[in-house]
Amino acid sequence: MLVSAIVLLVLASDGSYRIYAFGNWQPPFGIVLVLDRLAALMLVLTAVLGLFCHIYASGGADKGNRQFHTLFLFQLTGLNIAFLTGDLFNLFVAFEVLLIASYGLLMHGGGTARTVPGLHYVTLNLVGSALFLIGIGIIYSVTGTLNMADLAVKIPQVTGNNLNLVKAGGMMLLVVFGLKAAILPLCFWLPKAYARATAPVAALFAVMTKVGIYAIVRVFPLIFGEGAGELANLGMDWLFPLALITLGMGVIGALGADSLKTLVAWQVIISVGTLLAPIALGSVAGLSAALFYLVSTTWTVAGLFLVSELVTSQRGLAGDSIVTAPKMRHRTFLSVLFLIGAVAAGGLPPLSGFFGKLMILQSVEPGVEMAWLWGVLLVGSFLTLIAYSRAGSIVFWWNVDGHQETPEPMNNRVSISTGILTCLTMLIVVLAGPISDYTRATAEQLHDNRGYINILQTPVHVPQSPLVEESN
Amino acid sequence: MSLPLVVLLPFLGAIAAPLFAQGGRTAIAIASSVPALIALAALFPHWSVLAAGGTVLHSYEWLPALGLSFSFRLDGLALLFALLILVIGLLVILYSHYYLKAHENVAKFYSLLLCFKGSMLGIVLSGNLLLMLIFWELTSLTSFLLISFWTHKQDARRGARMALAITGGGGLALLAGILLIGNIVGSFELDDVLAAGDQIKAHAMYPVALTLVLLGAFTKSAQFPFHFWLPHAMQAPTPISAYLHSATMVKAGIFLMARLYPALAGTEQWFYMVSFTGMATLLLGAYIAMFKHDLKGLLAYSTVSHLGLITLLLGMGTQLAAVAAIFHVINHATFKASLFMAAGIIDHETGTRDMRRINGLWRYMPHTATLAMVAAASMGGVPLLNGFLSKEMFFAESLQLNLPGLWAWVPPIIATLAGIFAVAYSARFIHDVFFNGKPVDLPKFPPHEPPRYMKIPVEILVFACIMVGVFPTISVGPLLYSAASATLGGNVPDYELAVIHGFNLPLLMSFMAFFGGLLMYSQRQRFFDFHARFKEIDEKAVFEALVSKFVNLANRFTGWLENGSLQRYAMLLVVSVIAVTVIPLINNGFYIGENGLSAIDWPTGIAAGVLMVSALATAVWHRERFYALVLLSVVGLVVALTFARFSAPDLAMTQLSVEVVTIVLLMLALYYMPSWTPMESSKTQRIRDILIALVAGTGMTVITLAMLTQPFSSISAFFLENSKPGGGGTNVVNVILVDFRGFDTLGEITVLAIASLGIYAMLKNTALTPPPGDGLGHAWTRDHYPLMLKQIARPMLPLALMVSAYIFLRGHNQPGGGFIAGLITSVALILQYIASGMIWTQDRIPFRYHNVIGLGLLFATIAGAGSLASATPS
Amino acid sequence: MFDRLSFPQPWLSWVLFLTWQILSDGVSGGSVVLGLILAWLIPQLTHGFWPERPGFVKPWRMPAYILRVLKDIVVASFSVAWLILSPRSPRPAFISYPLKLEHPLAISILASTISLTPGTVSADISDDNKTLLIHALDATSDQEVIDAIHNSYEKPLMEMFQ
Amino acid sequence: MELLFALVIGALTASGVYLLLRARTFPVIMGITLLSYGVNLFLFATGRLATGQQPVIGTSASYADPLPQALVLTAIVIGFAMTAFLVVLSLRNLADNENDHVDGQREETPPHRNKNGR
Amino acid sequence: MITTALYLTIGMVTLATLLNVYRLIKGPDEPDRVLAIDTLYINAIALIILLGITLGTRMYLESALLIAVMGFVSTVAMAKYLKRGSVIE
Amino acid sequence: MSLFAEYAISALLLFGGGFTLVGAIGLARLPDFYTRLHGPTKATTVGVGAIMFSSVIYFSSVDQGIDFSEVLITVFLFMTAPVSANMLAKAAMHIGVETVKDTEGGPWHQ
Ligand code: NA
Ligand code: NA
Repeated sequence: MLVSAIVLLVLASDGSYRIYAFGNWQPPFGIVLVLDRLAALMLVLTAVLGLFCHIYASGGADKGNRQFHTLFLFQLTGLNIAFLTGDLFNLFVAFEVLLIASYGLLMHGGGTARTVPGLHYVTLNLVGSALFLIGIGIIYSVTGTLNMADLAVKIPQVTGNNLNLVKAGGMMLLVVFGLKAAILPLCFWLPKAYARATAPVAALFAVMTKVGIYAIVRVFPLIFGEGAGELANLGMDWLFPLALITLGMGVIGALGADSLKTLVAWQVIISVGTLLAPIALGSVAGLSAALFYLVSTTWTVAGLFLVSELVTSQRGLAGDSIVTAPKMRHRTFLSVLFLIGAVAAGGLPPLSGFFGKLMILQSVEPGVEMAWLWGVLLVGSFLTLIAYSRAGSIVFWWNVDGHQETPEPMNNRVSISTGILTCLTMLIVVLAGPISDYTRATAEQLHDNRGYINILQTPVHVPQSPLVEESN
Repeated sequence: MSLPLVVLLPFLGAIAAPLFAQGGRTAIAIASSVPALIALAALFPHWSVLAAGGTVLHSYEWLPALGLSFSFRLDGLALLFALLILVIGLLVILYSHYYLKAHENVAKFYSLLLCFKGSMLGIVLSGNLLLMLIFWELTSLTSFLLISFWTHKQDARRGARMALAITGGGGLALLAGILLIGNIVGSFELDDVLAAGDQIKAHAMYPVALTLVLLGAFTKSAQFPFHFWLPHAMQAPTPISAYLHSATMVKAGIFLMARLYPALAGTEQWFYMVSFTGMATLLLGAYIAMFKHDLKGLLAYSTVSHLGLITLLLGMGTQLAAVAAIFHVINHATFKASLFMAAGIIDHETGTRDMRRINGLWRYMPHTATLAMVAAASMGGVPLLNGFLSKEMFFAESLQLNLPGLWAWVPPIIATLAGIFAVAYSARFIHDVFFNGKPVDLPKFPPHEPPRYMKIPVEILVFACIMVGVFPTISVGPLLYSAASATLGGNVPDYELAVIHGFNLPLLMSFMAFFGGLLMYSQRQRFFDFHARFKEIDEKAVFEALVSKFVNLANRFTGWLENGSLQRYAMLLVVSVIAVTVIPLINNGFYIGENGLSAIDWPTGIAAGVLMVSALATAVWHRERFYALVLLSVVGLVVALTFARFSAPDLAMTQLSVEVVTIVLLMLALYYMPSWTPMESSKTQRIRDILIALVAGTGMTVITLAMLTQPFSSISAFFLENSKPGGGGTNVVNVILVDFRGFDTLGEITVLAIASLGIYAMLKNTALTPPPGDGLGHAWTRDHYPLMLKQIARPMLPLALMVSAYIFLRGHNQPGGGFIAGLITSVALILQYIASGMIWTQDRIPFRYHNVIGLGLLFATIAGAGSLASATPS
Repeated sequence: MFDRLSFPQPWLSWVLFLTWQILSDGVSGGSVVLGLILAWLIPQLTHGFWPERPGFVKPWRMPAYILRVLKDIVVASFSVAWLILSPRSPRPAFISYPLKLEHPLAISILASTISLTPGTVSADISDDNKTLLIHALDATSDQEVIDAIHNSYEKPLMEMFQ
Repeated sequence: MELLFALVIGALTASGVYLLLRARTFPVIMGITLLSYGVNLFLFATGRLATGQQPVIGTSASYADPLPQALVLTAIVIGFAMTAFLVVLSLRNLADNENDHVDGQREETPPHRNKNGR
Repeated sequence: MITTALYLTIGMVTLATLLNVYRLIKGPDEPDRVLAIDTLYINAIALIILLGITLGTRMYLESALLIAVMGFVSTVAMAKYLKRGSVIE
Repeated sequence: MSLFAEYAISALLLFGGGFTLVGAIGLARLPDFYTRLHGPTKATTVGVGAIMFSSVIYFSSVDQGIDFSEVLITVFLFMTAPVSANMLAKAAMHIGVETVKDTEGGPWHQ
């Protein structure tokens, strides 16, 4: 799957749109899959993540449940469909596929700790799905179409009282995507659910909030972009302050975390706020910066989840709690990985998180927004730094006397996958130039929706190879 | 290429060092020295260019969009610092070789040390501000790891964290400052920035940028009020302290101010912020240093004080002051490094650093004592030593500040006062350690001279102190000139490096300081007594307490918001939706579109009434669960009728089947659950929820009404036209499902399949205890399988299968289809289960399921299989 | 699992075939073929669920019985209607009916008949299949009801099944 | 008719939301079911209300919008799968916490219903 | 004539539906409620058939059939729940 | 459509509607659960059956030949109504639903 995703990335990097029309029905009538730069980027991001999480899982986390791998692959399938589809309702279906798979994965491994967060997660997402349908319904009831390109054509033509309806519908979609992305005040389901999930699942879930962000980035610039007349930039005035508050909340949560996984779970929320703030400002630079940071943070957070799990497995009763305990096994290896992850996540040089934040900081035009964004982001980084240094030094360095009841040593699959995933941040630094060029081009492509609209004119054809592959 | 190489080499060395771990300590030490030697060799050829006042620039593009490039730039200032870093670095490595104990992780030590060195070199050699910032933060990070090298010591961990927080945090401010400067100048290249000084200073954002940059510099250079991290960083192994606090880490802030001097200095803001901070730091550090009983503590506060001195000099804004500052950087680095090393030797040999216990070491280690006394004398500003020269320049400059009126007296007085303190603590270092009676209760006794080679670095440094003190022009003249020229942008004032400038006011101040200091030291007990009246604050403990207070607060705050209550989360979700839609909906109002309302026929009206009443009744009587379930099934039934009423037979059928299966599933669940919901919410909460629900309901009503009465056209005309010719069926809904939008259906089936898998997986670990009787206290009836039901259930299955086949086969042209067919089969099977039980039924179907509720899975599978079968023909 | 071309329950197959013809829009070649296939296939699948043959001895008496019941249903519906609509409150009774029938299917049919015909509902059948509990809406005397049921329905059923 | 339909959807939504905000799994599931009924009706109504115009070619002069119907079908099926999962999850919650509180609080099990307790 | 009869019949059935709902809400016991909903299902069949006649289409017959099947199963399940708690055991 | 058919259809409709209503009235006003059981089991079933027959005749007389699907539904209803009633009665007896005062005899204890 990684290979095919990379092939698609290469295909998409020329800036063209490739479509696959199911049943060869001309859009907007049939469902189309649309491959553009953004879709390809998300596919590669997910494929890489999926690969390493899967290797990790095959190192023992998949035990006791034959369904694990199936659910895992279905989850990836859902993600891939979500990234490729060019149809609003099909996006809903893709969301459902990946959600139901995630429900199953979340509950994987049993144990009572997961039940309640799982229940909350499922319930809230069911309400989210209901909202999604209402939003789609409203938009369909005004425009009479579901194809996103067609919507981009039709939304600017909405007039009169229908404007109110579309506004309400669009805002509902924003809430749904915000729920998936875990933006405040819709983020509280996340920390416990992620912190208690099995590590490879939590790591894979690092991309789940990004689906919400993806959906915002996909739908809003396209449909409610600059050209949408009265509906232009719908909801973005809400999004910006909320993103900053989310960022702040994430930082507070991270600071107050009592276990590594909780810390990382709040890091997910920090990333969400960090990502959405520049997105809400709507500039090409902001979007580009956010996409760059998105790649970095997704892999980093996933790596940190895996590291935390390894720490749990090597630390006996103390698990990943931020308390003092007897010395763990493989301390050097794990502490180095944690250090790398923390530096990348905290946005310190020289790892990729820093470059993402740098791009975000640079993307804002001078003004009130700049003051807010800089202030919150930098103060947030400072507090995150304290949180990570505190957690790391207690967990890895503060050892009490005593004997660790010889835990099982790590196996190679687990340690190698964790290591590589965590160190991907270095690869991003090395490739920072090409990646930022790519995200820049992606942001430009997203900003100018004429290309996307053109797929309506593209005559459908049968592509040489199928676009979706469901194997890893 | 050579400049990047200089920076890169230590990092390569850091990677290589652990590889030499096999070869023993010596191998690592040698391997670690190689990068510095090569780097020195690489810098050497550039001297001719620099001596002529030029700069060397090696630049490579990296991230042009960010303004970030691999620019390395060498000028006098950079060279001066690079030399300090490299030479003292080499000495530290040599020293460390003897300092570190056998069991310690030498590889890690050298590796980190080299990383740190590389980062420092990066700072001084960067030709791009962003690049410099990267190295800047790297020094924070690597110094954090170095300070906490002895991770088992709590003080080391805490000191390191505090250092990281202060310097790393300052780095973030610096980042903001640099970005602002970059915004103003339009480039982050040092050459551009230095050339744009006037533009920067004229810009409205200059005060902000200046403040941010200075925050970075002050935190790094331990200026008041951020000075407190530095003494606690003394928890590091002594070679590290020697390195960090003489030549490198803390000098980075000084370097930054000197580096950006042409761009930022020369304004009133600069003057007041920098010089006053420096002055405060100078005095405070010197004062506290006197009272430190810890040898390294004394040195640390003395470092703080000297850093304040340099800062003050830079802040004065005169060119001569800047030269003096640069000069003092060199001098301080040499004497402080040697003093730290001496302190390390003493610590090493006596096992303690407490000056109350260490006395009279002259008798045990005269060689070391001589070296330390010379260095300390330099620190105290004794003539013929380098410390004296720069201090004289400082005294001279303090007299040159043109402050109005009585204020003109302030700088010289403070300078003299600081001088007095400096002499006092230097005297203490000499007298209290090497004389002053006999040692008290030393952990190691008697102390010896250290290994021969451990003294070499100290000797070299002390030699440098003397050389500079006696022959300043020859020894550092050209280097200082070059550095000063780089700092001042080429405008070097006339100055003279001489041992004695004649009898003048500065010399008088020096005398006052010298004798005042000695006097103060002789009366030290009074001062100690005076000082003891104030409670000493352990900044580390305060910082730690502050952090844990914050952590607790954050934890409590998080717990208060994220309180684990689904009710709250769901409420937030609903309220969010209401909040973001309320404005458009109020604008919309109770709007009826141009299509207007159509007439109501009263059966529909009554059905709608029934639906509304049942829905509301479900909510009202939800606590009686079975009753609510019955009401819910009425709602489901009427919804199905509604679909039928408004031309959707397929939907009606699907809704019916799904509804019954859902109700059966809910009843299965209800068996295990309490049959009655306790009253848990408070009245306020219920009223709140009712209000929220009403608002949500009203919102949906308003939306639906507006939507239904608006004219509309959709893409569906295409489906109606192409269903038969293109999709081959007359039931357009089903053709859409399996053809036009077949991919949705595939996804839908996938959802069903995954749900089955998930349910199955979940049930495997679920142990439910069936209750013994119903909620009224009745035991369950013994009558499991009533006769009549059993009899009717038998023929029902074949009939249902046939109806399924019928509904399935006609789906493409008439209402029906795979999913409904599947559900009918499922329902017929449910009937078998109800009538005859699990075991009986399971014996007769080819699948096996282990648990009661696994049936849900079975139904889903059958339904999914049904719709899959109907979807594939497309 | 499939016995080739055998019809384990010919009765069922017939019923299925006929039902299919009713469901399909008119009798045609296609519907006959499909009906045959289903009439063969479905009993094969459901054989396990319904292994015992309905123990009819004289099945041809069934239509007459059904017609009689239908007539009773229609006629007696009026009396129930009257009972429901009249202001007089009824005098309900629980009556234990001693069963002569033994075959479970026969008992079921009897119980169903009783429920469909006016004034009576089969409330329960005893565990030993010997007694039927009948609820009568408006009973004058227990014995009258028991006799009426026995003569009108149980006797014909006994002839059919024994 | 439109107003009536709108009111029906409003009533379903209001009841669903109220139940959603309860503290036990069972009412929450019922609330979600009601909500999804409302949503399905709403989605269905986006094609506007039509009487006797079932979208089967040849049975009528004009046809109701078939697309929302197809969407609702998909939504019903997906909703069913989700509800089934939620039901089983709530049972799991019950088994784990001996209590059907949505937050898994280990409190005493609710008193059994009595005739006067309603 | 048929039209008039149809209207009258629809009226009667609708009224019957209301009476069913009355019993459903009133109870007082669970079996009463289940009985009411069972009757409601049967009335729904009548309504669907009448709708079909009114619209002149047989499109809804299958819906009626399904209501019959589903109504029966749900009634039986509910009754079994009241007796045994576990619908399927 | 023949006049006979019209009469038949109308009569059946009214008959069916009437009985459905009567069944519902019985359900609403009879005094205890066991008596209420009678209305739906018989009257309603008969009523709906009649409506089905009118539908059969109606569609047979307007167009496309004879279609007995409604008959299937009716047969199904007649088969299942007694079983439903039986199950409900058993449930009521189990729960101990009270009978009206002057009931002769009593329910079995389950
Ligand atoms: Na579907
Ligand atoms: Na029934």
